[in-house]
Order: sequence, then C-alpha cells, then structure tokens
Amino acid sequence: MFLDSLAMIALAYIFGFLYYGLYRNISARVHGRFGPSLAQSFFDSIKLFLKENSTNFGWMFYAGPIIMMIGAITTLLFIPYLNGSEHLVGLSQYGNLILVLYLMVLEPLGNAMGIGSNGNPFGVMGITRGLTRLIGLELPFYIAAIGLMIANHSADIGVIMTNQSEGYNAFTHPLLFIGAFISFLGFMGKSPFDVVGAPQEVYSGPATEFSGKFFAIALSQSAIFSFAKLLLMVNLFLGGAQSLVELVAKTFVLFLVAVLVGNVYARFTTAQSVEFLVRVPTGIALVGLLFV
Amino acid sequence: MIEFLKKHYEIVEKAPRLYKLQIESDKLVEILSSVSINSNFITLSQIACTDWIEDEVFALNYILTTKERDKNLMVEVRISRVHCSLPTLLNLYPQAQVMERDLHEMYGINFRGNDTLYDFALENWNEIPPLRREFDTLAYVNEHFDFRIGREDNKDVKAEVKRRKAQAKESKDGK
Amino acid sequence: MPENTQEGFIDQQKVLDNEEYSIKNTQSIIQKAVDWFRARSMFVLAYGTGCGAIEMPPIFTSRYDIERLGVVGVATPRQADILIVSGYCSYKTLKRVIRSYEQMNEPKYVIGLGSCTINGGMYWDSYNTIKKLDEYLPVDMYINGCMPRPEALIEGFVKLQDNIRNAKSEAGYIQYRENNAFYRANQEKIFGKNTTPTFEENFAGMNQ
Amino acid sequence: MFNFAMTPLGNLFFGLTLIVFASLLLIKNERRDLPLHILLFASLGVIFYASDLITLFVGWEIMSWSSYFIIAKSARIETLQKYIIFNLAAGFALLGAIVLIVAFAGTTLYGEIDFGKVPEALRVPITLLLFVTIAIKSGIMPFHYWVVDTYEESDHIFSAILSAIISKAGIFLFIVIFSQIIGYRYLHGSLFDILAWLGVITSIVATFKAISQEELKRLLAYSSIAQIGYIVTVLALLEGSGIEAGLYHTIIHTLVKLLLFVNIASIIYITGKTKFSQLGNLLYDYPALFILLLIGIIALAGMPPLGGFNSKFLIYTTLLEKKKALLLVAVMFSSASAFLYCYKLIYGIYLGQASGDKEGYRELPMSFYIPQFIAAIILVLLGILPSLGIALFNPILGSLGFEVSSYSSLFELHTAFASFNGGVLMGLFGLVFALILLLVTSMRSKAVKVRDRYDISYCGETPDPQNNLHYGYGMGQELRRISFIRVILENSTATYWEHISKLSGDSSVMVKKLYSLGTQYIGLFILLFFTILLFLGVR
Repeated sequence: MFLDSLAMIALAYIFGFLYYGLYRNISARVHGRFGPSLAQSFFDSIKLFLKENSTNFGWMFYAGPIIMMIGAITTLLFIPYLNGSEHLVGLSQYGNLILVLYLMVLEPLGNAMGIGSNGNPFGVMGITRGLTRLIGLELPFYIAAIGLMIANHSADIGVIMTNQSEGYNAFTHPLLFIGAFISFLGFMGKSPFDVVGAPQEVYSGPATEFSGKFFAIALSQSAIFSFAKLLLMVNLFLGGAQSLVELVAKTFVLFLVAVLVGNVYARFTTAQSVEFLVRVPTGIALVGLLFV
Repeated sequence: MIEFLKKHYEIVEKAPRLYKLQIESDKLVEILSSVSINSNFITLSQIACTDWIEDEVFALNYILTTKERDKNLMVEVRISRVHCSLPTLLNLYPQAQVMERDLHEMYGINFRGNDTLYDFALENWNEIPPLRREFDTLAYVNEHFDFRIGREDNKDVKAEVKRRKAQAKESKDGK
Repeated sequence: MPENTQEGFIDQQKVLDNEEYSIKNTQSIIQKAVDWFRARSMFVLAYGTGCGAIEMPPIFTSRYDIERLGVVGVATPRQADILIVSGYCSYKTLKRVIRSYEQMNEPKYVIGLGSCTINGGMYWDSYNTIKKLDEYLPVDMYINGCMPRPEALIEGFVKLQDNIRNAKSEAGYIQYRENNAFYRANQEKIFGKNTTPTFEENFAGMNQ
Repeated sequence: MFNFAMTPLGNLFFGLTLIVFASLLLIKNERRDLPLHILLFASLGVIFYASDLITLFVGWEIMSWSSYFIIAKSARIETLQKYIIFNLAAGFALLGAIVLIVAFAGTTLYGEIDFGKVPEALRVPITLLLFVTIAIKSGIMPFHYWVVDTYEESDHIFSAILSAIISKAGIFLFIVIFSQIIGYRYLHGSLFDILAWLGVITSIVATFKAISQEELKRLLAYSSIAQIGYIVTVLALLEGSGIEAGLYHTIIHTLVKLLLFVNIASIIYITGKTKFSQLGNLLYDYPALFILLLIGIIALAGMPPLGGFNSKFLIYTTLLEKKKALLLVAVMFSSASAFLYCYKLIYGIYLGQASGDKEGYRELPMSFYIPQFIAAIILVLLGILPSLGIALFNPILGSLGFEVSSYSSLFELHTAFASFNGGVLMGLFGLVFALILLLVTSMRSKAVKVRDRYDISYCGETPDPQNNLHYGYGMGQELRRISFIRVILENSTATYWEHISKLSGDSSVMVKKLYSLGTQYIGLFILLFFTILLFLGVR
C-alpha cells in the first residue's frame, strides 16, 4: 500500500508537471509563439529547490506549504487511478467522495495560513479573493456530486466509477457534467476564473512572499493537485480508465479543453466570477439535479 | 467670455487663442476665483515657473484652459526670490496640490495653506532646490559622482560635425 | 581576480573573454548540474526604472518569444533570479531597486540595460541620476545602447546563461555579500544613513 | 410534584454541561456571580433530567431568568429588553403548548402522555408553539434577533456558556418533545419541511452576516446561529439518523464554541481589544492559543481530520438518504461559505501585521487554557475515532425507539452511503506531514528568517508601522459587490421587529387615548360593554 501510494504521488507529480509544460506550450501556440520546452516546468521547480536561500517568516510560514502539500497528497490518495484495478488505488477504500470534496479545501486553507503569517497584504487579498471565489466555485461542483451520489446511491468514488459501464455520466447526466465542468475550470485556476494570483491586480497574490523551496513546494503541490482534480473528473464523469494509457488520454482531453477555454477568455472580477458561477453553472446543474 | 474678462482686466493677446494677464500676488486668489466663476477658463492645467535671477523674481504662470480646450489664459504672478511665498489654490483647483508640491521642491516656493509640501520626487534632498539658477548642476555632479573612464576619443566634435555637414552640402550642391 | 575598482567594469569584461580566468575547472559535477538548471530557468523581475522598460515587453511577445530560453517574468522579487535595471536610475528609483535586489533570494543576477546604467548616458550631468550602476549593485551583464533593441536584450540573456552555465566568473551576488561594505558606502554616499534597511539586518539569519 | 429520570439523552446533555461548567469555573473571573451560575447549572440539570412537563417548564424558566441576571451585569438595557421579551415569549409559548397537551392528555409525565388524545385541529398550533420556543432559544430566523447582541455584551466567559450549552437547550427540547413525548407519527411532515428550510436559510444568512462582522464575538455569535441552523435542519427530517447527526453536531458545536469563545476571551483578556481592526500578528506571541484556535476553526469548518468532519459527514449522508438534494445543496453552500469567516477569525487575530502597538498587554492565567485543551483533545480524539460518537448515541437512539446504527470498529464511521476511516486519515496526515517536513528541512536551500516583520515585498517600498497593512477589517466587505450577498447583508430582521414594535406602540397609544377621554366617556364605555355582554348572553 505504501509503495502503491508512492507510485501514485510520483505519477501525479510527473503528469502534473508535464501537463503544465503542455499548458505553457499550447498557450504559446495560441499566442503564435514556440513556447518553452516540455520539461521547462521541471527545470523551474528543480531550480527553485536549488536556490541557496529562501525567505522565512516563522514556523507558520514553514507549515503553510506543508499543509498545502498534505491537502494535495491526501486528495490524490483517496481517488483511485484505475477502474477495477488492484494497483494504484491508494487509500480509496477508506474514503469517499464527501471526504475528497472536503480534502480539496485543505489546500486553500494551508495556503491561507502560510500567507497570513507573513503579513503581506497582497497575499491576503489574493486569499480572500480565492475564498470568495470558492463560495461560487464549490456550489455547482457540489450539486453535480450530490446528483451522482443520489443516482448511484453511494458516495464511494469506486462505485460511481464502475457504475458507468453502460454510459459515461457525462452523457447520462449531461447537465450535471456541464455544471461541474465549468466549476472545474475554476478549480484549475485558469481564465476566466483566475482571480487569485492575478499579477496585474494583486502583485502576485498568494505567492507574493513564497520564495525558493517554499515556492517549489507550492508549485509541486499545485501540479499534484491539478492531476488529482483531473482524475476526479475522469472518475466521476468519464467512467474512469482501464489502463494508464486510457487515463492519460482522458485526462489530457479534459485538460486540453480547460487550457483552450482559459486561453480565449478574459478574466472575471471576483464578484463577477461568483455571480456567474452562482447563476449559470449552478442553474444548469440544478436542472440536472431535478432530472436525477 | 474673454470679452467679459477684458472689460475688467488688462488682458493681452499673446497669440491666437492665448491670452495673458499680469496680476499682483496678493490678488491671486481673488482674481482666479472671479475668473473661474465668470468665464469659461475653469481648468488649471499647469503652473509654470521661471527663475529671473537678474530681476530677483520668480515669474509663475498659472495656465488656465477653457472647458472646450480651445483657449488658454496665462495669469502671471511675480514674486520675490528671497521671500517666495504664495497662497495655495487648493480650494479652487484640487489638482494644484501636486503642482505646488513640485514647485516647492524644485524652487523652494512656499504655498501658504498647502500642508502636503514634503518630499516628492527628490527624497532626502538637502541642497539648494535644484531648479533655482544659483544651483550649479555640473559642480554638484562632479562632486557627487565618479565618471567611468570611457572612450579616449571623447573630444569636442562640434567643429568636426560642422565641417562634415558643410562638405556634404557642397557635394550635394555640386551635383 | 581583479578588484572591483574604478576600472572594474573593463577588467571584468577582460575576464569574461579570457578562458584561463574561468573558475569552471574548480567546480564539482553537482555544482555544474546545479548551474545548468539555474541557467535553464530564469525568473525575471523586470523593474521598469526608465525608458528601457518599453523595450522589455516585446521580448515576451510572439516576435521574440524569450520563454523559449526559459525566461519568465514574475511580479515579486522573492521569486526572481534576475533583476533588469532598465535605463536611468534616479535616487528615488535606485533606493527601490536596491530594496528589491536585497529581497531577492540568492543566486541572483543583475542586468543593466542601456547606456544610462553604464555611464549615465544622456543624463551624465543630471543632478539626481546615478552614473554607474555597478557602484551600488553588482552588475552581471551590461547591455549598451540607447535604447538597446530587444534582440540585444535577448543576446544579453544568452550571454548571461552562458556565463552561469560555464561559471566563467564569480556571480555578482557573491561579490555583493563579500564586498558589502564597498557597496554600502557608495549607497550611503547618496542616500545618507538609514534610508533603506541594511543588508546585515536582512541577512543576519544566514549564519544561524 | 417534580419528577426526574436518568435518560441517556439527559446524560449526554448533562455531561456536556458538566464539561463546560467545570472547565469554565476554573477560570478566575472576578466579575462572575457564582450563586447565579450554580442556579443556572442546576436549572440545566432540571431540564435535562426532568421527566414531566411541569418540571421541564420550571427548569426552563429558571434557566432563562438566572442567565438574565448574569447578562444584566454587563449588557446594555436595550439588549436586556430584547433578551427578556424574546425569552418570555419562548416561555409563554412553551407553557401554552404544555397546557394544551396536558389538558387533553391528562397527565404531565413523559411516559404516560398520549398525543393521540389531542384533537387534530390543535396538533398544528401546538407544534407551532413548540417551534417558536425552540427557534427563540436556539436562534432560528427570524427569532435570532436577541442572540447576537446578548452574546456580544455578556461577560466573555459567559458567552461561551450561552453558545455552548444554553442554545443547546432548544435542541434538547426538540428531541425530547418531538421524539419522546409527542412521537413522530402524530406530526405534520410539511411543517417540519418548512422548519428544515428555515434552519438552512438561517445558516446561509448567518454565515454571510458573520463574514461581514467587525467584532470578534459578533462573528462567533452569527457562526453559532449558523451551526445550530444545521442541527435544526437535520433534526427536522424526523429520522433516527437525523437525530444521530444532530446529536453529533451538537457535541462538536458545544466543544468548538467552548474552545473558540474561551480563546477569544483570552485574547480580550490579554489585549483589551474586541475588534479585528485593532488586533493582528499575535501568532508568535501566543503560539499555543493560535494552535488551539486553528484546531477550533478546522473543526468548525468541518474539515478532516478533526471531529468536525464526522458530524458534517453524518448530516450530508442523512440528507442524501432522505433524497433531500436541494436541502443538501443549501447546507453545503453555507458550509463552503463558512471557510471565509473561519479564516477571518484566525487571520484577524493572529496573522497579518499588528495594528497598533502591543503595550499594556496582560499576562494570561493558565486556567484559560484548560477548557480549550479539553475541547481540543476531544475534537482530535473524535477525529481519530469517529464512531465513538455513534457508540455514545446508540443508547439514546435505543431509548427513543429508533433503529440503532452498527459500527465494526471505532475507527470507521459507517453509513448507508459511504464510510471513512478516521484512524487512517489521521495517520496519513501525520505521516505526510512528517515526511514533507523532513524533505523541506533537509533541502539544500537555507530558510533565512527575516528580522523585521515589515520586510515584505511591497513593490520596492519599505512599509513602516504607520502603514495599515492588516486586512482583517476589510475582509468580507468586498462581498457586498456580489448582488445576492449584498441583499443578505443589507437587510436585517431588525427592521421587521422594529415594525412590529412600532405597531404595538401605536395600538397602546390608541388604548391610552380611551382612558384620557374623561370620566363620562368611561361610564359610557362601561355601559356599552355590559350592553354587548347582555346582547351576547341573549343570543
């Protein structure tokens, strides 16, 4: 089980960074550029780990990135990778969807704690924007999750995943899927919902004081965490995957859509994004919930 | 508009759409408020200062612009260089705050009633205000900075440039 | 190594051109790998001090696309590796530049962009513009011109990456740490004392 | 005359009371009136162990009055008026319901009351009267008007008692009356649906109100209202699992609010300041208090791996089982919004930059730590052993005649929908934390501690104490830009109650006019009155 979990984390780390590299490449192509090499994100993170010093604001600042990392890793370990496989399941038999939904909030919390302790007002502004966005962001995703849980009469991710043999939830519950997908775009931190670290508005937002190894941990956890979110979407709506290849294909498709949407939309303000999320995807998902 | 003002004040037309009015410093606020009420010159676009060190005065030009941005009125005030002090125009034009602060820093003019006259662009400046003409910029620079040892052919090239231009002209005319 | 003196700028240029001064041979393999990563990934704090700031945005556009080289812009000095001082520095600006530089984490490099950072440029007789940036901050790469084109800036980046990768000379931040008294004295000469938090305060924790 | 009985339910509530009172009485507090506190404690005992309605009512009234006198020491007169009017109304409503039940059932003893004897037409009014009592005591909208001011203005320690225990008296009454005395089969389900929605709406509104508060205790008061909203919602499902979830949340909320109120009382004791805009950056001065508050808010937000998650989990699965999807959406929405006020609480006090100097701060007595430690330890323990609560509730459910839920091990919380293992979760958290800490500390990169708190990257500027860098005050203000939240924040039930008070004032003025007309008119009125009586008598 330990090795299994380690393998899950390693895979998520590698795929997360590869996807991030792809994201930069695809964005570059959309802009008409060549973009950096695929491994550029690895280089960045390794370089940050190798910085000779990094600024420290006290023990809570130390603990903040660690809590973020815990949030990402625990979320990942409670989501099984493959459908019906004995490997790469992590601790998923000890958890369920509600637990995962709550573990996903741990990362913003760790972020908030670490950034609050450094006393930079820009960081806290970013955090407040993030937590405000979370109000709108979680609503459609929760509705979709509730719909799926009621439809499958279980909150077990594995059960929801295997119950899709006749048809993917994305097609049997399309409205729920649309609602959850818009919310997922926000979870990935892409435009138009990237209000948290908007450099034009709040300096660098939450990351303002993160440097060196702290920033490296923040980057790594965000790579792991975004892969976990992709995984959750695939498991809930696209029927999971039988093999790693299928998993990569499905997550990549989802990721590609998110990237392309992010590249063509301008950013909402915080209030706009909450209002949009509460109106449009929530409305869609609620209609979907009525059909369930 | 301008006709109305011409009835009351001695306004000179310096150029098309540019008028000038010279007043005493103690009537500044009174006249400017009257102008802003009775005419279309409602915007203070600039306060320009000239240091007439030979006459021992500063000449301040309050440049007013009409609402339509088509005419300018320069209201000139002359004050002594020694006790340079003027009433503030903050109550009439809020934008005067920055301009007055700038003038205070660059010329050392005191604006009575403006309490924001602290450091602006020059932080911790302890010398003579730098735009007063008695401030010797070159001496200050030579005292405070080392110059990089640079090109050896760093010579006065004015004569050479003149010669080359003349040569070029000649060749052009020759053609 | 030549001293960082009045002629320091010229002498360092000689060092860079001369292979036998290189400190590459004294380095371990791990250090070489570390340097490779540092050269491959550069986060730039583009401090727009003067008119040179307008030459920086084009390098991120599709025409020049400096992201190919691993160069990315960041907003905060905490994450930056490279500080670009783009053009003339007045006293007020220089104070902020030094503050930003000291908040950056080592290793850190400075690029001086434009003639003004080298010798004051057209502001050579201005009363509040500094003439030589390397008196106040260790400059790793000068790019001359008024203004240098974006191509020149890219060339500067490539040269700097080359210097880092091949460890041709001691990086500026080490000089800043070791000859701090020299830089501090020059800074105090124009600022007076206690105008920025001192270097010793910021990095006192280093020895703990 | 007075009848008492030891029931498992009473034991649970009395146990909580005991924990709260015992730990709070240890705190040295010169302003405390000990006899009144003992009276209050005794009255709570009477309520929880009563086995007839009259005893329950007597205990209820003593509780209201003794807490009135305690609050009266520090509160403003308007607050006291609000408190007493609302609680008298609650008492009257309870008395009315009891009188109606007893009049038809013929007995006051819990066990012997047969609600079936009450005529159909009276069942709904009785239920409504009981709703009013419960809603006032636990602060369900629109009857929460008295709660916030009272919590804010009473003694800092007593606020903990108010929030942790006295608000739970309403919950206790709910369970006892509706499941034990009346019995669910006689109840009108749609009424309870409305109550469930009232509970959820209360929690959403109170959550947003809490975010926009500037005073520490007002934030907690609104948070208290919001949390009790969940309990009422889940109890109003009239299900065994609902009672289980409600009881679990009651325990968690009691512990959390004990912890948070005492924590804030400590901060107020130390600093003498009560607003977010005056505090900040106490983290490195009082690390123990910070960690305790952190545990408190993690449990309050219902995040794993602490006990708070268990009750949230039970609430969600209960709602899922009953297929109350919309209700569940609303609960989850409120619960997601609660993160913001949780963060405001911890940031405003402990994180960020200090606003103002730290002079004149007092030393904190150790006794302030005891209640917080007790609550924190139980919360962590419940996080590791989630089924401990289930083990505790099974006798209660059994005594109330519901199906008892089973559990295989204490580590695992099992429901029909899903299960999770608290032990694995906590172990995972510990393991990952240790591993990453090891990784971080063994890295090549040195962590250089800044000497000056103001050495932040602030666009090249060097901020100093004159710059206000604390964001605690502004947090939540910008929510007004979001239209539906603005509607919540700008409206208040105060206008509604003010309208009612104006109406009653006007009518009393009219009555007063009758008296001031003169003696001959009064004689006329008396004559008129008797004429009408006579006329009615003839009919």
